[in-house]
Amino acid sequence: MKDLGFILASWLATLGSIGVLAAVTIRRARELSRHVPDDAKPWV
Amino acid sequence: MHTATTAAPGAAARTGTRTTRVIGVLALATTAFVVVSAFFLTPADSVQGDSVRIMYVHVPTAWVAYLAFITTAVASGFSLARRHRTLGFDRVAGASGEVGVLFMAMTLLTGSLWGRLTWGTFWQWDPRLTTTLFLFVTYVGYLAVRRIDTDPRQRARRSAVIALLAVLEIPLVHFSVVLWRSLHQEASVLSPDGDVRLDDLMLFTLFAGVAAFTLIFAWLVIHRQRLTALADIRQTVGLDAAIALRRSETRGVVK
Amino acid sequence: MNVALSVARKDLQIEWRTRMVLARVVPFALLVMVLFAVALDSEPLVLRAAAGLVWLATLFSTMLVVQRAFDIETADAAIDTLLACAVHPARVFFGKALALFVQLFALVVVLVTAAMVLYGVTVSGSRVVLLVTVVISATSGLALVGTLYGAVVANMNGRDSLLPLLALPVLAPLLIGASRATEAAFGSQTIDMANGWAWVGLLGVYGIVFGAAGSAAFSPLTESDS
Amino acid sequence: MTNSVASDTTIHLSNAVVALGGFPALAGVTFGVGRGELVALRGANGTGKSTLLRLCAGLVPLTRGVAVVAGVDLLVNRVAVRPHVGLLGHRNGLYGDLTAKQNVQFVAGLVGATASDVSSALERLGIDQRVASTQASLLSAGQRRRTALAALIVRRAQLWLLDEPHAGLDAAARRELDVILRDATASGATVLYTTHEIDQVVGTPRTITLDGGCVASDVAATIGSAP
Repeated sequence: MKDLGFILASWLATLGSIGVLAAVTIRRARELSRHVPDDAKPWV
Repeated sequence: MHTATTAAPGAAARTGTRTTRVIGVLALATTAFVVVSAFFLTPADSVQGDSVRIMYVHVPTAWVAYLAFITTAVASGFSLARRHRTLGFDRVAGASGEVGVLFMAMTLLTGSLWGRLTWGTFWQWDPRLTTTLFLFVTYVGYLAVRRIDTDPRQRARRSAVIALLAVLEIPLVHFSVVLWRSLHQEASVLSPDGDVRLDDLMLFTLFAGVAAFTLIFAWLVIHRQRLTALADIRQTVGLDAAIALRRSETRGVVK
Repeated sequence: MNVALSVARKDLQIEWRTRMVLARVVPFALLVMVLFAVALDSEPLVLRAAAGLVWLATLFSTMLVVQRAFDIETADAAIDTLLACAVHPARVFFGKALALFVQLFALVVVLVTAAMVLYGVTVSGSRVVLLVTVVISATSGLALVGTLYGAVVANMNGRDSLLPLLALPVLAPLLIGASRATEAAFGSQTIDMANGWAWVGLLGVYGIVFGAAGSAAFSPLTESDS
Repeated sequence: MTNSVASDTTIHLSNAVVALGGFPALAGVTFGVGRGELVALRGANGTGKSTLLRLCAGLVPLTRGVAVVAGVDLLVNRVAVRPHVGLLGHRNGLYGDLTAKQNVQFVAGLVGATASDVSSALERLGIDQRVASTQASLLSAGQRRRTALAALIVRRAQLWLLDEPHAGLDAAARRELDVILRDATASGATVLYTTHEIDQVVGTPRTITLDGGCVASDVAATIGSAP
């Protein structure tokens, strides 16, 4: 495949950064949830 | 870990719910299909060649980025207008702004990689690109403003104003860049967009990409909006304890 | 409107007593223009870029003047009294913008003169009318947007870096418009007078939009919570 | 606006909580002040005196509870209270680059007071020609305080909130301040000021003591004299 480097870079950067943001979000949620009782969470 | 919690035992619920899990699974499945289709199933374009495979990621990110900023603007408007639901709308606006900035960065990156392959240059001062760049910088500033205020209400008010000002700014930027470029005599690079002939599978992959990234956007915004809610609630939960502490510590000290 | 005039007069009194713009910002802007000429190192190039350089130097200077304009308000919490006395915060906004306009207008006059002396720019005949109109409309826009975003970052930590980040993207259309129109007034070959006037139209719309936005947004922005 | 609060009540607080960055500076304060009252606010450092004044001036948001000042519900619109209130905080709110007189003149211009109001206010606080024409940043702490008080007089607010107004003033100025505050209440204004006990305005009829962000005592008598 021609220009594979550019194509792969586009995909990896995009999916990778989304993955990182998702992972950070989950980690943060795990940490913050410890300090908040379940009945204070409107979505539970 | 155990000491810091005022939570009921088994406070295991985090920011996920059944809905977000469904969205997440759908997003993963759709994304998997798009990746496979983009790399292996779809053919190279007759004009663009293999670089069209960047389009399957570039177009959806751009779509989501603009969707995110529209969401931020609308939520900010509601946040200012609805006094009772200010914070709820503000959290959505903020989460959407964060996700939007990430997707816009990816739009700019994938776009410039694609441009290098197609136009032979990473950057073109064309109105759409320039406007996108300014939109990006503006929302980076928006996120910086969100980080400043510790009081949620002040944060909501100030950042909503910034978001609405951005809505005024972007058309002016776009219009002025259009006017600016139209006055220049230099030959502009012919945009090959119109020449692309997409067959059915290519078109379907593109739409699947938009769907996949919209699902990802929804998942991220819901979770991140709940993160902010958790942080705000934690402040309130802490406040009860802090009030009790402040009252009890000094009781009887006054003569 | 009395409140707006009082506020503007007060800001100009302070400038008159301290001469901060005169003694520091004007020399800074002139220095920027000299450095541009040195960096470009080519007389035809400098002449072509003259209009853009004038407005770029003005833009950077605006950041300094705006910060100063709000530092005097927050240094001793005077803005609390000011907002308490003013029933309509929009009038405070226009007052501060007016004072900023006067200071920036003086600065731009100096810089255009400097462009004539340093860069060899000439303005003649009907071009003078265009130039004056551009300077007035662009400076109004600068003053309005500067005041608006100055209020956003007033009393914040790290405001010196936040102000340019927020305000410069918003000021981009103004920079483009003012530079093109001034280029026309400077007699550039790449842009004619009619196009110059078209840009003045954009500057006018810009000023009206942000004037209205500023008067509406100034009140929620200045409610401090700490 | 609440209808339950009588119209001659200038300040009505009920279990008012003010959290500053998560810290409850006021942890549930309840009291009322009627029109024309002169009230002293006592308490050690950090008990919430200044926050209470800033709450009444509409400068900090009410986190919980009820606060109605000059007929304005602070939970609904705390900005609307500002025109009715004159606040003299820890900081004087002066422009250091202007002269004392220019500062007072500026405030006068905002509220539509006349030139004679300005000169009589300056005169009352013993600010002579030389001091009046001196740049505020070059004045002594006491002179700056007097200038700020002159500006406060010119404002003719309905509710005066003063944070340690006696601090930095000499004996003569303190006596004059006492007269000024009593005159203000006599003409219908309400005055709430914070103080350490030695600074008590002579003849203050009511003293509220704060501790731990709450009201510890509320006595209708001058501390140090017979009730």
